[in-house]
Amino acid sequence: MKPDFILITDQPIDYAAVTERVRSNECGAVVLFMGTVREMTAGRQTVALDYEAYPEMAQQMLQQLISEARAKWPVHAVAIEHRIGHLALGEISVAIAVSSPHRVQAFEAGRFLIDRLKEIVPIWKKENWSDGTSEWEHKEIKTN
Amino acid sequence: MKPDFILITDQPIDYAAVTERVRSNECGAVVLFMGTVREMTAGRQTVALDYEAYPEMAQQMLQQLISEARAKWPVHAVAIEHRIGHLALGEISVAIAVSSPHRVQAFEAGRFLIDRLKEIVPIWKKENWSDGTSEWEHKEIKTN
Amino acid sequence: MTAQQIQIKLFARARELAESDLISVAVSEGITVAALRLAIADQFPQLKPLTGQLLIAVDNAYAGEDQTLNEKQEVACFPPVSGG
Amino acid sequence: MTAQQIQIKLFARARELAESDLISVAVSEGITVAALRLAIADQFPQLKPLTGQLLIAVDNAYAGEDQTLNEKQEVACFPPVSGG
Repeated sequence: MKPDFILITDQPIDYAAVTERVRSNECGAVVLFMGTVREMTAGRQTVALDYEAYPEMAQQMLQQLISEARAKWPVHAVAIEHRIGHLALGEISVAIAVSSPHRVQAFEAGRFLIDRLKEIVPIWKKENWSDGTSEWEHKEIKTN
Repeated sequence: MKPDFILITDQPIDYAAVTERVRSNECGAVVLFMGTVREMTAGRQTVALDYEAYPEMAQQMLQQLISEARAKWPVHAVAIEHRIGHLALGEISVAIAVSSPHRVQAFEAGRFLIDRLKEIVPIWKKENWSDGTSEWEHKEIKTN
Repeated sequence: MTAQQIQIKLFARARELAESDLISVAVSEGITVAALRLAIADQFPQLKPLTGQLLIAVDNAYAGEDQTLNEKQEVACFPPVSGG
Repeated sequence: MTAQQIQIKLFARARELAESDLISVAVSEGITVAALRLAIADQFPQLKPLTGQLLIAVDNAYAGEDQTLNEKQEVACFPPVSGG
Protein backbone atom coordinates (compact mmCIF):
# COMPACT_ATOMS: atom_id res chain seq x y z
CA MET A 1 0.00 0.00 0.00
CA LYS A 2 1.43 3.34 -1.06
CA PRO A 3 0.99 6.54 0.94
CA ASP A 4 -1.92 8.68 -0.19
CA PHE A 5 -1.19 11.92 -1.97
CA ILE A 6 -3.43 14.97 -1.60
CA LEU A 7 -2.67 18.44 -2.90
CA ILE A 8 -4.65 21.66 -3.21
CA THR A 9 -2.62 23.84 -5.54
CA ASP A 10 -2.76 27.07 -7.53
CA GLN A 11 -0.38 25.58 -10.12
CA PRO A 12 -1.44 23.69 -13.27
CA ILE A 13 -2.00 19.99 -12.60
CA ASP A 14 0.53 17.56 -14.09
CA TYR A 15 -1.76 14.57 -14.42
CA ALA A 16 1.00 12.22 -15.52
CA ALA A 17 2.83 12.98 -12.26
CA VAL A 18 -0.41 12.31 -10.35
CA THR A 19 -0.83 9.01 -12.21
CA GLU A 20 2.77 7.90 -11.64
CA ARG A 21 2.17 8.20 -7.90
CA VAL A 22 -0.28 5.27 -7.96
CA ARG A 23 1.33 2.88 -10.46
CA SER A 24 2.70 -0.32 -8.97
CA ASN A 25 3.58 -3.90 -9.86
CA GLU A 26 0.92 -4.93 -7.36
CA CYS A 27 -1.78 -3.47 -9.58
CA GLY A 28 -3.42 -4.54 -12.80
CA ALA A 29 -5.51 -1.40 -13.14
CA VAL A 30 -5.18 2.36 -12.94
CA VAL A 31 -8.08 4.76 -13.37
CA LEU A 32 -7.50 8.47 -13.75
CA PHE A 33 -10.39 10.91 -13.62
CA MET A 34 -9.95 14.54 -14.61
CA GLY A 35 -12.35 17.43 -14.44
CA THR A 36 -11.69 20.01 -17.15
CA VAL A 37 -13.13 23.46 -17.76
CA ARG A 38 -16.01 23.05 -20.20
CA GLU A 39 -17.06 25.93 -22.41
CA MET A 40 -20.81 25.33 -22.67
CA THR A 41 -23.16 24.58 -19.76
CA ALA A 42 -26.89 24.41 -20.41
CA GLY A 43 -26.53 26.73 -23.38
CA ARG A 44 -24.42 29.32 -21.56
CA GLN A 45 -20.83 30.06 -22.49
CA THR A 46 -18.08 30.04 -19.86
CA VAL A 47 -14.88 32.00 -20.43
CA ALA A 48 -13.10 30.93 -17.23
CA LEU A 49 -13.66 29.46 -13.78
CA ASP A 50 -12.38 30.57 -10.41
CA TYR A 51 -11.95 27.96 -7.71
CA GLU A 52 -11.62 28.76 -4.03
CA ALA A 53 -10.86 26.28 -1.26
CA TYR A 54 -10.75 26.05 2.50
CA PRO A 55 -7.45 24.25 2.13
CA GLU A 56 -6.88 22.74 5.60
CA MET A 57 -10.41 21.33 5.76
CA ALA A 58 -10.34 20.22 2.11
CA GLN A 59 -7.18 18.24 2.86
CA GLN A 60 -8.85 16.62 5.86
CA MET A 61 -12.05 15.78 3.97
CA LEU A 62 -10.09 14.26 1.09
CA GLN A 63 -8.19 12.10 3.55
CA GLN A 64 -11.53 10.98 4.98
CA LEU A 65 -12.83 10.10 1.50
CA ILE A 66 -9.75 8.02 0.77
CA SER A 67 -10.30 6.14 4.04
CA GLU A 68 -13.91 5.53 3.02
CA ALA A 69 -12.77 4.21 -0.37
CA ARG A 70 -10.18 1.95 1.24
CA ALA A 71 -12.88 0.50 3.51
CA LYS A 72 -14.93 -0.43 0.45
CA TRP A 73 -12.35 -1.56 -2.09
CA PRO A 74 -8.82 -3.04 -2.02
CA VAL A 75 -7.36 0.18 -3.34
CA HIS A 76 -3.59 0.16 -3.62
CA ALA A 77 -2.90 3.88 -3.95
CA VAL A 78 -4.81 7.13 -4.40
CA ALA A 79 -3.51 10.51 -5.54
CA ILE A 80 -5.76 13.56 -5.68
CA GLU A 81 -4.85 17.03 -6.84
CA HIS A 82 -7.32 19.94 -6.98
CA ARG A 83 -6.49 23.24 -8.58
CA ILE A 84 -7.63 26.58 -7.17
CA GLY A 85 -7.48 30.07 -8.64
CA HIS A 86 -8.29 31.19 -12.17
CA LEU A 87 -8.68 28.43 -14.79
CA ALA A 88 -8.99 28.93 -18.54
CA LEU A 89 -11.12 26.76 -20.82
CA GLY A 90 -9.85 23.19 -21.08
CA GLU A 91 -7.62 23.41 -18.02
CA ILE A 92 -7.70 20.65 -15.40
CA SER A 93 -9.52 21.47 -12.17
CA VAL A 94 -9.10 18.09 -10.51
CA ALA A 95 -7.21 14.85 -11.10
CA ILE A 96 -7.91 11.65 -9.17
CA ALA A 97 -5.77 8.56 -9.79
CA VAL A 98 -6.55 5.18 -8.25
CA SER A 99 -4.72 1.88 -8.63
CA SER A 100 -5.99 -1.54 -7.61
CA PRO A 101 -5.33 -5.20 -8.40
CA HIS A 102 -8.40 -5.47 -10.67
CA ARG A 103 -10.19 -2.95 -12.85
CA VAL A 104 -13.67 -2.94 -11.33
CA GLN A 105 -12.27 -1.72 -8.01
CA ALA A 106 -10.33 1.12 -9.62
CA PHE A 107 -13.38 2.30 -11.60
CA GLU A 108 -15.70 2.12 -8.60
CA ALA A 109 -13.28 3.80 -6.20
CA GLY A 110 -12.47 6.55 -8.72
CA ARG A 111 -16.10 7.32 -9.31
CA PHE A 112 -16.87 7.23 -5.58
CA LEU A 113 -14.05 9.68 -4.86
CA ILE A 114 -15.13 12.32 -7.39
CA ASP A 115 -18.82 11.92 -6.46
CA ARG A 116 -18.07 12.39 -2.75
CA LEU A 117 -15.56 15.17 -3.41
CA LYS A 118 -18.35 17.14 -5.06
CA GLU A 119 -20.57 16.52 -2.04
CA ILE A 120 -18.38 17.34 0.92
CA VAL A 121 -14.97 18.83 0.10
CA PRO A 122 -14.98 22.60 0.80
CA ILE A 123 -14.05 23.93 -2.62
CA TRP A 124 -16.21 26.33 -4.63
CA LYS A 125 -16.46 27.21 -8.28
CA LYS A 126 -17.35 30.59 -9.74
CA GLU A 127 -18.49 30.74 -13.33
CA ASN A 128 -17.32 33.65 -15.46
CA TRP A 129 -19.88 33.81 -18.25
CA SER A 130 -19.25 35.23 -21.69
CA ASP A 131 -21.85 37.97 -21.04
CA GLY A 132 -19.50 39.47 -18.44
CA THR A 133 -21.41 38.26 -15.39
CA SER A 134 -20.01 35.88 -12.82
CA GLU A 135 -21.77 33.53 -10.46
CA TRP A 136 -20.82 31.13 -7.65
CA GLU A 137 -22.14 27.65 -8.16
CA HIS A 138 -23.75 26.54 -4.91
CA LYS A 139 -25.60 23.45 -5.92
CA GLU A 140 -28.18 22.90 -3.22
CA ILE A 141 -29.25 26.51 -2.87
CA LYS A 142 -32.95 26.86 -3.65
CA THR A 143 -34.18 30.27 -4.73
CA ASN A 144 -37.55 29.81 -2.90
CA MET B 1 -16.65 15.28 -32.00
CA LYS B 2 -13.01 14.34 -32.45
CA PRO B 3 -11.83 11.47 -34.66
CA ASP B 4 -11.34 8.20 -32.83
CA PHE B 5 -7.82 6.96 -32.30
CA ILE B 6 -6.99 3.24 -32.25
CA LEU B 7 -3.50 1.78 -32.22
CA ILE B 8 -2.09 -1.72 -31.74
CA THR B 9 1.61 -1.22 -31.09
CA ASP B 10 4.75 -3.04 -29.99
CA GLN B 11 6.11 0.21 -28.50
CA PRO B 12 5.61 1.36 -24.89
CA ILE B 13 2.36 3.27 -24.45
CA ASP B 14 2.63 7.01 -23.77
CA TYR B 15 -0.60 7.41 -21.82
CA ALA B 16 -0.32 11.19 -21.61
CA ALA B 17 -0.27 11.31 -25.42
CA VAL B 18 -3.33 9.02 -25.47
CA THR B 19 -5.09 11.30 -22.98
CA GLU B 20 -4.24 14.49 -24.85
CA ARG B 21 -6.02 13.08 -27.90
CA VAL B 22 -9.39 13.27 -26.12
CA ARG B 23 -9.14 16.52 -24.16
CA SER B 24 -11.37 19.33 -25.38
CA ASN B 25 -13.08 22.52 -24.26
CA GLU B 26 -16.36 20.76 -25.01
CA CYS B 27 -15.74 18.31 -22.17
CA GLY B 28 -15.91 18.54 -18.42
CA ALA B 29 -14.62 15.03 -17.86
CA VAL B 30 -11.83 12.74 -18.98
CA VAL B 31 -11.47 9.14 -17.81
CA LEU B 32 -8.30 7.18 -18.53
CA PHE B 33 -8.15 3.47 -17.85
CA MET B 34 -4.85 1.59 -17.96
CA GLY B 35 -4.13 -2.08 -17.63
CA THR B 36 -0.69 -2.73 -16.15
CA VAL B 37 1.30 -5.94 -15.69
CA ARG B 38 0.58 -7.22 -12.18
CA GLU B 39 3.11 -9.41 -10.41
CA MET B 40 0.79 -11.66 -8.36
CA THR B 41 -2.29 -13.48 -9.68
CA ALA B 42 -4.10 -15.91 -7.40
CA GLY B 43 -0.91 -16.56 -5.46
CA ARG B 44 1.25 -17.13 -8.54
CA GLN B 45 4.08 -14.83 -9.53
CA THR B 46 4.35 -13.40 -13.03
CA VAL B 47 7.70 -12.28 -14.41
CA ALA B 48 6.44 -10.98 -17.76
CA LEU B 49 3.52 -11.13 -20.18
CA ASP B 50 3.47 -11.67 -23.92
CA TYR B 51 0.60 -10.19 -25.89
CA GLU B 52 -0.32 -11.25 -29.39
CA ALA B 53 -2.96 -9.65 -31.61
CA TYR B 54 -4.76 -10.23 -34.87
CA PRO B 55 -4.14 -6.57 -35.66
CA GLU B 56 -6.50 -5.90 -38.58
CA MET B 57 -9.44 -7.53 -36.84
CA ALA B 58 -8.56 -5.98 -33.46
CA GLN B 59 -8.63 -2.56 -35.13
CA GLN B 60 -12.05 -3.32 -36.63
CA MET B 61 -13.49 -4.66 -33.37
CA LEU B 62 -12.24 -1.64 -31.42
CA GLN B 63 -13.89 0.63 -33.97
CA GLN B 64 -17.11 -1.33 -33.45
CA LEU B 65 -16.85 -0.94 -29.66
CA ILE B 66 -16.38 2.79 -29.97
CA SER B 67 -19.50 2.95 -32.16
CA GLU B 68 -21.40 0.98 -29.52
CA ALA B 69 -20.20 3.39 -26.82
CA ARG B 70 -21.19 6.42 -28.91
CA ALA B 71 -24.67 4.95 -29.35
CA LYS B 72 -25.05 4.73 -25.57
CA TRP B 73 -23.34 7.88 -24.29
CA PRO B 74 -22.58 11.38 -25.65
CA VAL B 75 -18.89 10.57 -25.85
CA HIS B 76 -16.79 13.36 -27.30
CA ALA B 77 -13.60 11.47 -28.11
CA VAL B 78 -12.08 8.03 -27.56
CA ALA B 79 -8.44 6.97 -27.86
CA ILE B 80 -7.37 3.36 -27.38
CA GLU B 81 -3.87 1.97 -27.53
CA HIS B 82 -3.04 -1.71 -26.91
CA ARG B 83 0.49 -2.96 -26.59
CA ILE B 84 1.66 -6.29 -28.00
CA GLY B 85 4.92 -8.20 -27.55
CA HIS B 86 6.87 -8.76 -24.36
CA LEU B 87 5.89 -6.67 -21.32
CA ALA B 88 7.78 -6.42 -18.04
CA LEU B 89 6.10 -6.03 -14.65
CA GLY B 90 4.34 -2.70 -14.23
CA GLU B 91 4.29 -1.89 -17.94
CA ILE B 92 1.09 -0.67 -19.57
CA SER B 93 -0.75 -3.20 -21.73
CA VAL B 94 -3.71 -1.01 -22.65
CA ALA B 95 -4.77 2.61 -22.30
CA ILE B 96 -8.32 3.82 -22.98
CA ALA B 97 -9.12 7.53 -22.74
CA VAL B 98 -12.65 8.87 -23.02
CA SER B 99 -13.88 12.46 -22.81
CA SER B 100 -17.47 13.60 -22.40
CA PRO B 101 -19.39 16.66 -21.24
CA HIS B 102 -20.18 15.12 -17.82
CA ARG B 103 -18.34 12.62 -15.65
CA VAL B 104 -20.87 9.79 -15.40
CA GLN B 105 -20.75 9.29 -19.16
CA ALA B 106 -16.96 9.14 -19.26
CA PHE B 107 -16.82 6.60 -16.41
CA GLU B 108 -19.53 4.40 -17.91
CA ALA B 109 -18.14 4.53 -21.44
CA GLY B 110 -14.59 3.82 -20.20
CA ARG B 111 -15.69 0.82 -18.24
CA PHE B 112 -17.83 -0.45 -21.09
CA LEU B 113 -14.91 -0.20 -23.51
CA ILE B 114 -12.45 -2.18 -21.40
CA ASP B 115 -15.10 -4.78 -20.46
CA ARG B 116 -16.03 -5.31 -24.10
CA LEU B 117 -12.43 -5.22 -25.25
CA LYS B 118 -11.75 -8.18 -23.00
CA GLU B 119 -14.73 -10.00 -24.48
CA ILE B 120 -14.33 -9.60 -28.21
CA VAL B 121 -11.09 -7.96 -29.34
CA PRO B 122 -8.70 -10.60 -30.76
CA ILE B 123 -5.72 -10.09 -28.49
CA TRP B 124 -4.22 -12.82 -26.30
CA LYS B 125 -2.06 -12.81 -23.21
CA LYS B 126 0.54 -15.38 -22.27
CA GLU B 127 1.67 -15.55 -18.65
CA ASN B 128 5.34 -16.19 -17.97
CA TRP B 129 5.37 -17.55 -14.44
CA SER B 130 8.29 -17.32 -12.02
CA ASP B 131 8.58 -21.12 -12.01
CA GLY B 132 9.71 -20.97 -15.64
CA THR B 133 6.45 -22.19 -17.16
CA SER B 134 4.32 -20.15 -19.51
CA GLU B 135 0.65 -20.37 -20.28
CA TRP B 136 -1.84 -18.69 -22.61
CA GLU B 137 -4.80 -17.21 -20.84
CA HIS B 138 -7.92 -18.31 -22.68
CA LYS B 139 -10.67 -17.37 -20.33
CA GLU B 140 -13.68 -19.40 -21.36
CA ILE B 141 -11.80 -22.64 -21.96
CA LYS B 142 -13.13 -25.35 -19.65
CA THR B 143 -10.80 -28.20 -18.85
CA ASN B 144 -13.80 -30.64 -18.71
CA MET C 1 -23.46 33.66 30.73
CA THR C 2 -20.23 35.38 29.76
CA ALA C 3 -20.17 37.01 26.35
CA GLN C 4 -17.38 36.13 23.98
CA GLN C 5 -16.33 36.78 20.41
CA ILE C 6 -16.00 33.92 17.96
CA GLN C 7 -13.91 34.44 14.82
CA ILE C 8 -15.44 32.81 11.78
CA LYS C 9 -13.71 32.19 8.47
CA LEU C 10 -15.88 32.80 5.42
CA PHE C 11 -15.51 31.38 1.94
CA ALA C 12 -16.84 31.85 -1.59
CA ARG C 13 -20.13 33.73 -1.83
CA ALA C 14 -20.34 34.11 1.96
CA ARG C 15 -16.95 35.85 1.91
CA GLU C 16 -18.04 38.11 -0.93
CA LEU C 17 -21.37 39.06 0.65
CA ALA C 18 -19.69 39.90 3.98
CA GLU C 19 -16.83 41.63 2.15
CA SER C 20 -14.40 39.88 4.48
CA ASP C 21 -12.81 36.46 4.88
CA LEU C 22 -13.08 36.66 8.69
CA ILE C 23 -15.94 37.93 10.84
CA SER C 24 -16.22 38.22 14.59
CA VAL C 25 -19.56 37.27 16.14
CA ALA C 26 -20.54 38.13 19.71
CA VAL C 27 -22.07 35.09 21.41
CA SER C 28 -22.69 33.61 24.85
CA GLU C 29 -20.17 31.14 26.18
CA GLY C 30 -20.90 27.53 25.31
CA ILE C 31 -23.15 28.47 22.42
CA THR C 32 -24.37 25.70 20.11
CA VAL C 33 -23.87 25.65 16.35
CA ALA C 34 -27.61 26.16 15.90
CA ALA C 35 -27.50 29.28 18.06
CA LEU C 36 -24.40 30.51 16.24
CA ARG C 37 -26.37 30.44 13.00
CA LEU C 38 -28.92 32.80 14.51
CA ALA C 39 -26.18 35.08 15.82
CA ILE C 40 -24.56 35.21 12.38
CA ALA C 41 -27.87 36.02 10.68
CA ASP C 42 -28.57 38.69 13.27
CA GLN C 43 -25.16 40.38 13.22
CA PHE C 44 -24.38 39.95 9.50
CA PRO C 45 -27.56 40.67 7.57
CA GLN C 46 -25.47 40.83 4.37
CA LEU C 47 -25.43 37.01 4.51
CA LYS C 48 -29.21 36.84 4.23
CA PRO C 49 -29.18 35.56 0.60
CA LEU C 50 -27.54 32.40 1.98
CA THR C 51 -29.97 31.90 4.88
CA GLY C 52 -30.70 28.25 5.53
CA GLN C 53 -27.88 27.19 3.21
CA LEU C 54 -24.79 28.04 5.22
CA LEU C 55 -22.65 25.16 6.43
CA ILE C 56 -20.68 25.42 9.66
CA ALA C 57 -17.35 23.67 10.17
CA VAL C 58 -15.48 23.38 13.46
CA ASP C 59 -11.81 22.38 13.50
CA ASN C 60 -11.94 21.30 9.85
CA ALA C 61 -14.97 19.03 10.17
CA TYR C 62 -18.67 19.60 9.54
CA ALA C 63 -20.35 20.51 12.83
CA GLY C 64 -23.54 19.04 14.24
CA GLU C 65 -26.25 21.54 15.23
CA ASP C 66 -26.04 20.62 18.93
CA GLN C 67 -22.26 20.88 19.14
CA THR C 68 -21.10 23.60 21.57
CA LEU C 69 -18.34 26.00 20.65
CA ASN C 70 -15.45 27.67 22.42
CA GLU C 71 -12.96 30.37 21.48
CA LYS C 72 -10.12 27.91 20.95
CA GLN C 73 -11.77 26.23 18.00
CA GLU C 74 -11.43 27.18 14.35
CA VAL C 75 -14.91 27.95 13.04
CA ALA C 76 -15.79 28.42 9.36
CA CYS C 77 -18.98 29.22 7.52
CA PHE C 78 -19.64 28.70 3.83
CA PRO C 79 -22.24 27.83 1.18
CA PRO C 80 -22.72 24.32 -0.25
CA VAL C 81 -19.56 23.13 -1.96
CA SER C 82 -19.13 23.01 -5.74
CA GLY C 83 -15.61 21.75 -6.43
CA GLY C 84 -14.51 19.06 -8.84
CA MET D 1 -18.89 -30.27 -55.13
CA THR D 2 -15.51 -28.93 -56.18
CA ALA D 3 -12.77 -29.28 -53.61
CA GLN D 4 -10.81 -26.18 -52.63
CA GLN D 5 -8.17 -25.10 -50.17
CA ILE D 6 -8.94 -22.45 -47.57
CA GLN D 7 -6.04 -20.64 -45.91
CA ILE D 8 -6.62 -20.03 -42.23
CA LYS D 9 -4.64 -17.66 -40.03
CA LEU D 10 -3.96 -18.99 -36.54
CA PHE D 11 -3.21 -17.05 -33.38
CA ALA D 12 -1.98 -17.57 -29.83
CA ARG D 13 -2.26 -21.13 -28.55
CA ALA D 14 -3.82 -22.33 -31.81
CA ARG D 15 -0.75 -21.04 -33.67
CA GLU D 16 1.59 -22.71 -31.21
CA LEU D 17 -0.23 -26.05 -31.27
CA ALA D 18 -0.25 -26.13 -35.08
CA GLU D 19 3.32 -24.82 -35.16
CA SER D 20 2.31 -22.42 -37.92
CA ASP D 21 0.51 -19.10 -38.26
CA LEU D 22 -1.20 -20.23 -41.46
CA ILE D 23 -2.78 -23.57 -42.30
CA SER D 24 -4.45 -24.76 -45.46
CA VAL D 25 -7.60 -26.85 -45.10
CA ALA D 26 -9.13 -28.88 -47.94
CA VAL D 27 -12.89 -28.32 -48.08
CA SER D 28 -15.83 -28.52 -50.47
CA GLU D 29 -16.89 -25.36 -52.23
CA GLY D 30 -19.47 -23.28 -50.37
CA ILE D 31 -18.66 -24.91 -47.05
CA THR D 32 -20.24 -23.45 -43.90
CA VAL D 33 -18.31 -22.27 -40.87
CA ALA D 34 -19.73 -25.22 -38.88
CA ALA D 35 -18.39 -27.67 -41.48
CA LEU D 36 -15.06 -25.85 -41.57
CA ARG D 37 -14.68 -26.53 -37.85
CA LEU D 38 -15.03 -30.25 -38.51
CA ALA D 39 -12.52 -30.09 -41.36
CA ILE D 40 -9.99 -28.28 -39.16
CA ALA D 41 -10.42 -30.83 -36.36
CA ASP D 42 -10.04 -33.64 -38.86
CA GLN D 43 -7.00 -32.31 -40.71
CA PHE D 44 -5.20 -30.67 -37.75
CA PRO D 45 -5.49 -33.03 -34.79
CA GLN D 46 -2.82 -30.96 -32.99
CA LEU D 47 -5.60 -28.44 -32.34
CA LYS D 48 -7.60 -30.98 -30.36
CA PRO D 49 -6.85 -29.34 -26.96
CA LEU D 50 -8.87 -26.34 -28.19
CA THR D 51 -11.82 -28.37 -29.51
CA GLY D 52 -15.12 -26.62 -28.97
CA GLN D 53 -13.34 -23.40 -27.99
CA LEU D 54 -12.03 -22.17 -31.31
CA LEU D 55 -13.50 -18.99 -32.71
CA ILE D 56 -13.73 -18.43 -36.45
CA ALA D 57 -13.46 -14.99 -38.03
CA VAL D 58 -14.16 -14.15 -41.65
CA ASP D 59 -12.95 -10.88 -43.14
CA ASN D 60 -12.14 -9.47 -39.69
CA ALA D 61 -15.52 -10.21 -38.11
CA TYR D 62 -16.80 -13.11 -36.03
CA ALA D 63 -18.53 -15.60 -38.30
CA GLY D 64 -21.91 -17.22 -37.78
CA GLU D 65 -21.99 -21.01 -37.93
CA ASP D 66 -24.23 -21.04 -41.02
CA GLN D 67 -22.15 -18.56 -42.97
CA THR D 68 -20.67 -20.03 -46.17
CA LEU D 69 -17.08 -19.45 -47.15
CA ASN D 70 -15.16 -18.85 -50.35
CA GLU D 71 -11.47 -18.64 -51.23
CA LYS D 72 -11.50 -14.85 -51.52
CA GLN D 73 -12.23 -14.33 -47.85
CA GLU D 74 -9.71 -13.95 -45.06
CA VAL D 75 -10.39 -16.68 -42.53
CA ALA D 76 -8.87 -16.86 -39.06
CA CYS D 77 -9.13 -19.30 -36.18
CA PHE D 78 -8.18 -18.63 -32.56
CA PRO D 79 -8.96 -19.36 -28.92
CA PRO D 80 -11.09 -17.08 -26.71
CA VAL D 81 -9.49 -13.67 -26.41
CA SER D 82 -7.65 -12.48 -23.30
CA GLY D 83 -6.37 -8.99 -24.04
CA GLY D 84 -6.63 -5.92 -21.89
